Amino acid sequence: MTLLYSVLILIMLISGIAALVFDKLLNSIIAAGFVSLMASALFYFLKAPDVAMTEAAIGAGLTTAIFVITLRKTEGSESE
Amino acid sequence: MLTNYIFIPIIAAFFAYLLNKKVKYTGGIITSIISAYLLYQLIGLYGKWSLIQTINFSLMGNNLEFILGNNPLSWLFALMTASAGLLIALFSIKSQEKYDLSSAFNFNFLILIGSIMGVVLAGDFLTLFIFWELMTWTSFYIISGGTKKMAKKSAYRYFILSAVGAYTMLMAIIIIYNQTGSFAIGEAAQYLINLPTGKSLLLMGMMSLPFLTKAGLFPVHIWVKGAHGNAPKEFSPFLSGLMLKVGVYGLLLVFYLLPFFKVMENTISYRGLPILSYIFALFGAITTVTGTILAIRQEDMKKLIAYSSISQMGYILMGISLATPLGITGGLLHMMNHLIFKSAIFLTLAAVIYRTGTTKMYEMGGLIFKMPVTFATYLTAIIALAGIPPTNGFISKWVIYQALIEKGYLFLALAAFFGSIGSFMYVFKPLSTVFLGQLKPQHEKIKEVPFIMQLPMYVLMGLMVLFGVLPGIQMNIITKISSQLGIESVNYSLYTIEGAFGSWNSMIIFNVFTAGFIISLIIFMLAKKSKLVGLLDTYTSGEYMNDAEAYHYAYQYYRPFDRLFDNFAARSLTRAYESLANNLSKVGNALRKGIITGNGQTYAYYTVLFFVILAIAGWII
Amino acid sequence: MVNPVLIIALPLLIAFLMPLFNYIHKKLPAVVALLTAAFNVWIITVNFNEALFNPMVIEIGNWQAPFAINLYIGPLAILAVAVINVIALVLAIYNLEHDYEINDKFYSLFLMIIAGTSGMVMTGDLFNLFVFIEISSVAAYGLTVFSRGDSYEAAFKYIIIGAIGSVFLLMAIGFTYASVGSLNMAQIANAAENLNPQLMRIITLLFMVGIGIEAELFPLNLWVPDVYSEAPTSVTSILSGAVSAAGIYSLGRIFFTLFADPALYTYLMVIGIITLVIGELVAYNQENIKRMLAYSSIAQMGLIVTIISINTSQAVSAGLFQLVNHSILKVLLFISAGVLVSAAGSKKIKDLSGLGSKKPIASLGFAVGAMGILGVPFFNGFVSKLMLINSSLNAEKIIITALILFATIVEIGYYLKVIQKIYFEKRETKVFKTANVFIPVLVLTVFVFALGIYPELITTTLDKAANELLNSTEYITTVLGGM
Amino acid sequence: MISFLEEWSFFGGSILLILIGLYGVITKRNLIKILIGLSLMDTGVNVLLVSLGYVENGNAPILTSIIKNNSGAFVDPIPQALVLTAIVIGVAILALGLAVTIKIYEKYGTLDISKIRGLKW
Amino acid sequence: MRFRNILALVLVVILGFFILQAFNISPEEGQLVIDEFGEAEIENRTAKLYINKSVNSSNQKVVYAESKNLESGSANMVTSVIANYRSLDTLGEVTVLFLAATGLGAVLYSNKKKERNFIVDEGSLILKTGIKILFPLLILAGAYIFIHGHLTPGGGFQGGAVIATAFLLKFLADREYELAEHKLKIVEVIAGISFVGLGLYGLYTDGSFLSNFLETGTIGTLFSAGIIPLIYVSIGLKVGAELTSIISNLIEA
Repeated sequence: MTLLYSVLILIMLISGIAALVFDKLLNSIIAAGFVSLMASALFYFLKAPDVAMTEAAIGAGLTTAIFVITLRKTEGSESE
Repeated sequence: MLTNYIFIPIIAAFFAYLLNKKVKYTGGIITSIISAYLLYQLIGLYGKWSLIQTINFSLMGNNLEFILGNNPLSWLFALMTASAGLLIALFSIKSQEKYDLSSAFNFNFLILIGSIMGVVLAGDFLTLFIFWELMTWTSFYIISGGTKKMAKKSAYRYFILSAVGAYTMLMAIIIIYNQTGSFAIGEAAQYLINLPTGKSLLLMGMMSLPFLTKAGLFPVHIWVKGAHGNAPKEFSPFLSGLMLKVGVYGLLLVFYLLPFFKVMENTISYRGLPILSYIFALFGAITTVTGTILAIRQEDMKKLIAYSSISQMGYILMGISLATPLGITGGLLHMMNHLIFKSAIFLTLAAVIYRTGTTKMYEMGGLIFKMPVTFATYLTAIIALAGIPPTNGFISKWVIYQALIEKGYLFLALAAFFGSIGSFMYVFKPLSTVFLGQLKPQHEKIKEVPFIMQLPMYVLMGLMVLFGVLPGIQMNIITKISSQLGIESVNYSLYTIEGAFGSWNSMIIFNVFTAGFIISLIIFMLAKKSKLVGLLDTYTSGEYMNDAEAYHYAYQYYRPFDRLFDNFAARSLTRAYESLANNLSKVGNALRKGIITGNGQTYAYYTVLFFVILAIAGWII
Repeated sequence: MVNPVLIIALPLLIAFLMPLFNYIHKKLPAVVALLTAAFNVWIITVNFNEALFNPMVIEIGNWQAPFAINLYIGPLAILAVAVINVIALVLAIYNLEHDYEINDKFYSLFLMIIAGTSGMVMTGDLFNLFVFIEISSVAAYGLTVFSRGDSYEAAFKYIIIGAIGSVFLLMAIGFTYASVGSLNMAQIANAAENLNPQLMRIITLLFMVGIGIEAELFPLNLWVPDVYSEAPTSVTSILSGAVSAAGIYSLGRIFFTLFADPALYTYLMVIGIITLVIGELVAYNQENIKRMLAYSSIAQMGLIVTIISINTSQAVSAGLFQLVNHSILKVLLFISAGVLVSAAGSKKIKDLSGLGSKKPIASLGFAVGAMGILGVPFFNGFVSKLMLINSSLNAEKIIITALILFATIVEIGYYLKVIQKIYFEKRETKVFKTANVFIPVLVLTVFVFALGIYPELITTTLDKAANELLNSTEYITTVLGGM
Repeated sequence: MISFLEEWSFFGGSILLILIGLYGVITKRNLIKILIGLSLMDTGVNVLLVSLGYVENGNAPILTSIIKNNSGAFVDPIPQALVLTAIVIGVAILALGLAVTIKIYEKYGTLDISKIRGLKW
Repeated sequence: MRFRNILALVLVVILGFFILQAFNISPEEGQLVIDEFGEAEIENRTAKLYINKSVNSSNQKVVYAESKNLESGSANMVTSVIANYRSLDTLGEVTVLFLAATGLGAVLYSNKKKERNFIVDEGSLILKTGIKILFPLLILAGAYIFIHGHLTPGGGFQGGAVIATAFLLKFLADREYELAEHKLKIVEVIAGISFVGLGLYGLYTDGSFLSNFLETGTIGTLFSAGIIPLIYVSIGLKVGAELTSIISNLIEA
C-alpha cells in the first residue's frame, strides 16, 4: 500500500517536472492535468472522496480545458 | 485676549481672499485695516507685562496647555510685525494691481502676520512650533508666487532648509517634553539648567538651528539671496526687514530665556566670554564679511540688498552673542533700525521695479528726476545703512563697536568695520547706477509712484531721522527687554547713550549736521554756475556720438575689487547643499532602476528571496 | 442593535443582484452601491459604542463561539471597518459621476472589495480571514483592468504575486491547524505559547509573506505602483485607503494577538524601515504622479509597520492614527490627482502645470492632502506625526525618530514640486473636461481638519484599539468565555 | 500516525510539488507556463493540507450504511473542507489569470514576460 | 539568465528546507510528526466536535438512519462542515468564483463585436450525436451529485463542475454554439440570492446569519439536514453557472 502511495507521488512529481520541462505548451498543460489526476487519486487514498471528486472534475477537467482554450487563443506565441 | 492677535488675521485672511477674487484692491485694504487694528491694540498692550492666557487641551494621553504671554521682548516683535505689515499692505494695495496672484498673496500674508504673532507671543514650545511651521508654509507660498523664473526654486530651497531646522527643533522639544511632561518654556529652562552641560548644550543647539536658518546666518544663509531676490517685490521688504528678525527673536529666546549662556559658562572661556558664544560672535563676523563681499559683486539690485541684509544680520548676531549690556543694546537697536532702513530700501526698489519692470541695475539710470521721493528715501536709507549720522544706523553700529572694543575683540571689530566700509561701496552702486547717470531712452516717460505707495516711504524716512536723533525712544523698551533677559541695561537719556568709552549725544551731532547742511545749501544756491548740458552735445573730435549709454558706467561697477575675491566667491556653500540633494536623487534612481525592473517575474522572485532571507536571519539569530 | 454581519452579507446580496439592477437602468447600480455603503456606515454608527466598550462576538450559523466561524468586533475592528466603509461611501459618491461601460460588473466587484476588507477586519477565524483576503484581492484583480491600456500587465503582476501569497497563506493555515487543532483565532492565541518556536517561526514567516502582500511590505509590494498608476481612480483609492489598511490590520491581528513573539518585532521593524526608506527615495524622482503617490503610500505603510512594531501602547495608537490619516489623505490625494491627470490628459507631473486656477477644487484637494501627509499644523497629519515622534522617542528609538523626520523632508521634497507645478506656473496647453468631485473632496477635507484641530474625536478609540492589540488575553477571554 | 515512508512521501512530496511549481513560476518566461506553475503549487498545497488531516486507518468522513455510527476513527473532515474551498479559489484565480493572458497577447503579441514591461520604475 | 535559474533553484531548495523545518523527526523510530501543543490528535481538534455533531448539543453517538434532530443532520461530514459549520467560508468561496467570472467578463469585454476565431474545428457527426445524448445525462448527473451532497461524496462544487463540463462538451461539439447570456445571468442571480437569502432568513429567525432554521430530520435520509440540501442546490447552480460563463467567455473571447 505504502509503495503504491509513493509510486503515485513519484509519478505526480515527475509529471510536474515534465509540465515545466516540455517545450510545447500543450504537452505541459496535459502533464499538469495529469498531476491533478494523480493528486485526486491520492486524495481518494487519503480517505477524502469529496476532494478527490472535486480535484478530478475541476482540477483535472476544467482547468485543463481553460488552459487549452487559452492556448488556442494565443496561438503562434510558440512560433516566435 | 492675546488670541485675537493671532486669530483675527487668520480668520480675516479667508475674507480677504474671497473678496479680492470679486473686487480689486479689497485684499490689500483689508490687510492694511487688520494690521492697523493690531498695531492699535498692541500700543494699548504696552506695560501689561504680566498678561498670560492659556488654553487647555489633551494630547498624547496627558493634558497640556497652549500658553500665550506678553512680555517686552514679545511686545517689541509683535509691534514690529504689525507696523511692517501695515506699511507693506499699504504699499501693496496699488502695486499689485497687475499681479494675478494678489488674492493668494493677501491670504497668505494675513496668515503669516497671525502666525508670526503666534510665534512671538508663544509661551510654550508647541505653540511656537505650530505657528513657526505655519509661518514657513505661508512665506513659502508667497515666495513661490514671485514673478521671476527662479522664484520657485529658491522658495523650495528656503522651505527645505527651514524644514530641516524646524524638525531638529521639534526633536529637541519632544525630548524635553518626554522628561518634563510639559512644553512650557519656563519648565524647559528649569530642566535644561540641571542637565549635564554637553547634553543641554546639544539640545539647545538643536533648538537654535531653525532660528539661525531663519535669521540667514553663516552656515545656513544660502537661501537668503534667492528668496529675497525672487520674492514678489512687495514681500522682499517684509522678508528681509522682519522675518530675519523672527530668527533673532528665537536666538534671544534660546540664548537668554533658555539658559544657553548660563550653561556655557561651565565651558572653557576666552577673554571672559565662553568660547561657544565667542564662536557665535565669530559666525556673526563671518556672516558680515561674506555678505558684504557677495553684495558688492551683485548686478541684481534686490539680490545685492539681500546680501546686505545677511551682513547686517551678522552685526546683530555679534551684538546679541556678546551677552554684555552694550552688546544686547546694540543688537536690539540695530535690529529695529535694520527693519526700518532695509524695508525702506526694498520699498524704493519695489517702486522702481513697479515703474521700470526690471531689477538689473545696468538697465536703468538717471531716475533721480523722474522719481524724486523714491530717490530721497533711498538716499536716507543708504545713509542709515552705511551708518552715517544723523541717521539711526549710525547709533546702533556705534554701540556695537563700543561693545566689541570694550571686550577687546579686535578681529571682530575689524570685521565690523570692513562691513560698514563695504556697505558704503555696495549701497552706492544702486544709487549711482539706478538714480544717477543717464536716463535710458525707454524710461523717458515714467512718473513717480502713486501717493499710496509713497506714504510708507515718507513714514520710514521720518522714522530714520527721528530715531537717529532721539534713540531714547527705542532705549525705553530695550532696557525693559534687557532686564527681562537678565542683563543690566546701559544708562541713557532721550538723546544720549553711555558707551564704554564716553557717551554719544545725538542732539549735538544733529545740530552740527543741520548747520553744515544749511551752510552748504546756501553756498550751493549762491554759487550755482553749472547748467544742464545734453550728454550727446559734446565735442568728440568729429565723431558723432549717439549712444548715451556709453557714458553711463553701470555694469561690473567694482570689477577690480571683485577680482580680489573671485575664487572666494567661487566655492560657495550652495553647491555643497545642491550636491547633497543630487546624490540623494541619484540613490533613488539607482534603487528604481536596480530593483524595480518592471518584470513581474522578478517581483515573484523577490517573494521567495524575502522568505529565504528572513528564514536564514531567524535561523542565525 | 443591528447585527454587524450585515456589513458583509448585504453587499454580497446586492452584488449578486447587480445584473438585475443594471438590466432595469444603466445608472441604477451606482445608486444602489451608494445606498449599500451608506447602510453599512449606518450599521457601524449604531454599533460603534457597543463594540468600543464591550466587544461583541457574532456567531455565524448559530454555532457556539470558539468552535465554528465567529466575528469579533472590538475597538480595533470597529475603527478599521469604520474607516473602510466611510471611504467606500465617499468613493461611491465619487463614482456617481462616472460611467464604467459595464456598470454591473464594476459595482459587484466594488461592493465585494468593501465586503472583503470588512470581513478581513471583523472575522475571528483564520481560514475565514484567508477567504476574505482572496475575495478582496480577486475583486481587486478584476477592478484593475477597468481602465484598459496597460492595466492588464499590472493586473497580471498583481495576480502572480497574489497567488503565490495565497499559497503561502494556505500553508501557514494548514500548519497552524495541524499543530493547534483549531482555526479559531482565540484558541490559537491561547495555544500559541506552547508551540515549539521553530514551527512558530516558519508559520509566522509564511504569514508574513501572505499578509505582507496586502500590507505592502517591501519586496512584496512592487505590484503596487503598477496597479495604482493603471487602475481607475476609485479603485486605486480604495486599494490604498481600505485594502492596505485591512492588510495592516490583519498583520497586527496575526503578529500581536495570535503569535506575539518579540523576535518578530525586530523583523517587522527592519522590514518597515527598509520599506519606508526605499519608498521615499524612489518616490522622490518619479515623473508619473500616480506612481509617485503609490510609492508615497508604500513609504507610509512602512512607517506604520515600523512604529507599530515598537510595541508600546503609545506607539501602536500613534501608528493606528497614522493609518487612519493615511487612508483619508491618500484617498483625497488620489481623487484629486485623478481629476488633474484627466484634465491634463497625461500622468506626467510636468504636464500638470498651472491647473490650480483651471481646476480649483481638485488642486485644493491635492494641496490639502499633501499638506496633511507632510504634517502641517491644523491638519490631521500633524497630530499623528507628533504622536509618532513622541512615542518613538519615548521608547528611546531615536533612530526611528530621525528616520521619520528624514522621510518627512524627502516627502516635502517631492510633494512641494507638484504643488508649485500646479499653482505657480502658467498653463499653455489645453485643459480637458473632467467630472465634478466637489462633494468627496469636501467630505474628506472636513475629516482632515476635524481630526487635525480636534483629535480627541478619535484618541480614546485609538487607545482602546492599541490596548486590544497589545494584550491578547482580553481577546481570548472574550471569545472563549469562561473556558 | 502513518509510517515513516508515507509521512515523507506525503508531506515531502506535496512540498516538493509546491517547490516545483514555485520554481516554474519564478523561472519560466512564458505566461502560460507561469500559470501552470501556479496550478501545480495549488495542487501541492491541497495535497499537503489533506495529508495533514489524515488519521491512520481512519474512515472517510461519511456515515453510510456500512459505517453506521461515528464511534470509529475518521479522518479529519475540516482540512478536506478547506481544500475544497482552496481548489475552487485556485481555479478562479487561474481563470482570471488566463483571461488577462489572452488580453496581454492581443496587446503585446508575445507571451514572454520579460518582454512585457510597459510599466517600469 | 542561467545564473538566475540556478540561483532560483538554490533559493527554492532552501525554501523547501525551511518549510520542512515545520516538521521534525520525533525520537521514536524516526517518525515525522507535526508537533502539537498538548495532543492535537484528532481527539482534541475541533473536528471531533463536528464528527460527533456536538458543538451546541452534547451527543456523542450518531447512528446512520436512526439518530434524529441532530444539530447538523448530514451523513457526509465534509458536507456538514462546508454547508453548515463553516458555511460562511463557502459563501465566500462562491463569491470568489462569482468575482472571478465577473472580473473575467470585465477583462475580456470589448464593446466592438469582433469575429470569433474558432478554437475547434467542426465536430464530426458521431461526436455531435454522442454529445446530444450525453448532455442531458451529464446535467442529470450533476443535479444528482449536488442534491445528494449531504449523503454521498460530492456536492455543490462537484455537481456544478459536471454541469459546466456538459456545456463545455456542447461547445466542443458545435463551434457555432452560443450560450443564452441572460438565461445564465438569471440562474446566477437566483442561485446567489437564494444562498444569501437563506442566510438572512436564518438571521431573521434565529438571530444568527446562516443558521440552520429547518428541522434536521433523520440522518441519512434524503429529506434531512435542514438547509444543507438547499444551500448545496444553490451552490451547485451558482458554481455551474459561473464555470459555464467562464468557459463561454473564454471561448467567445
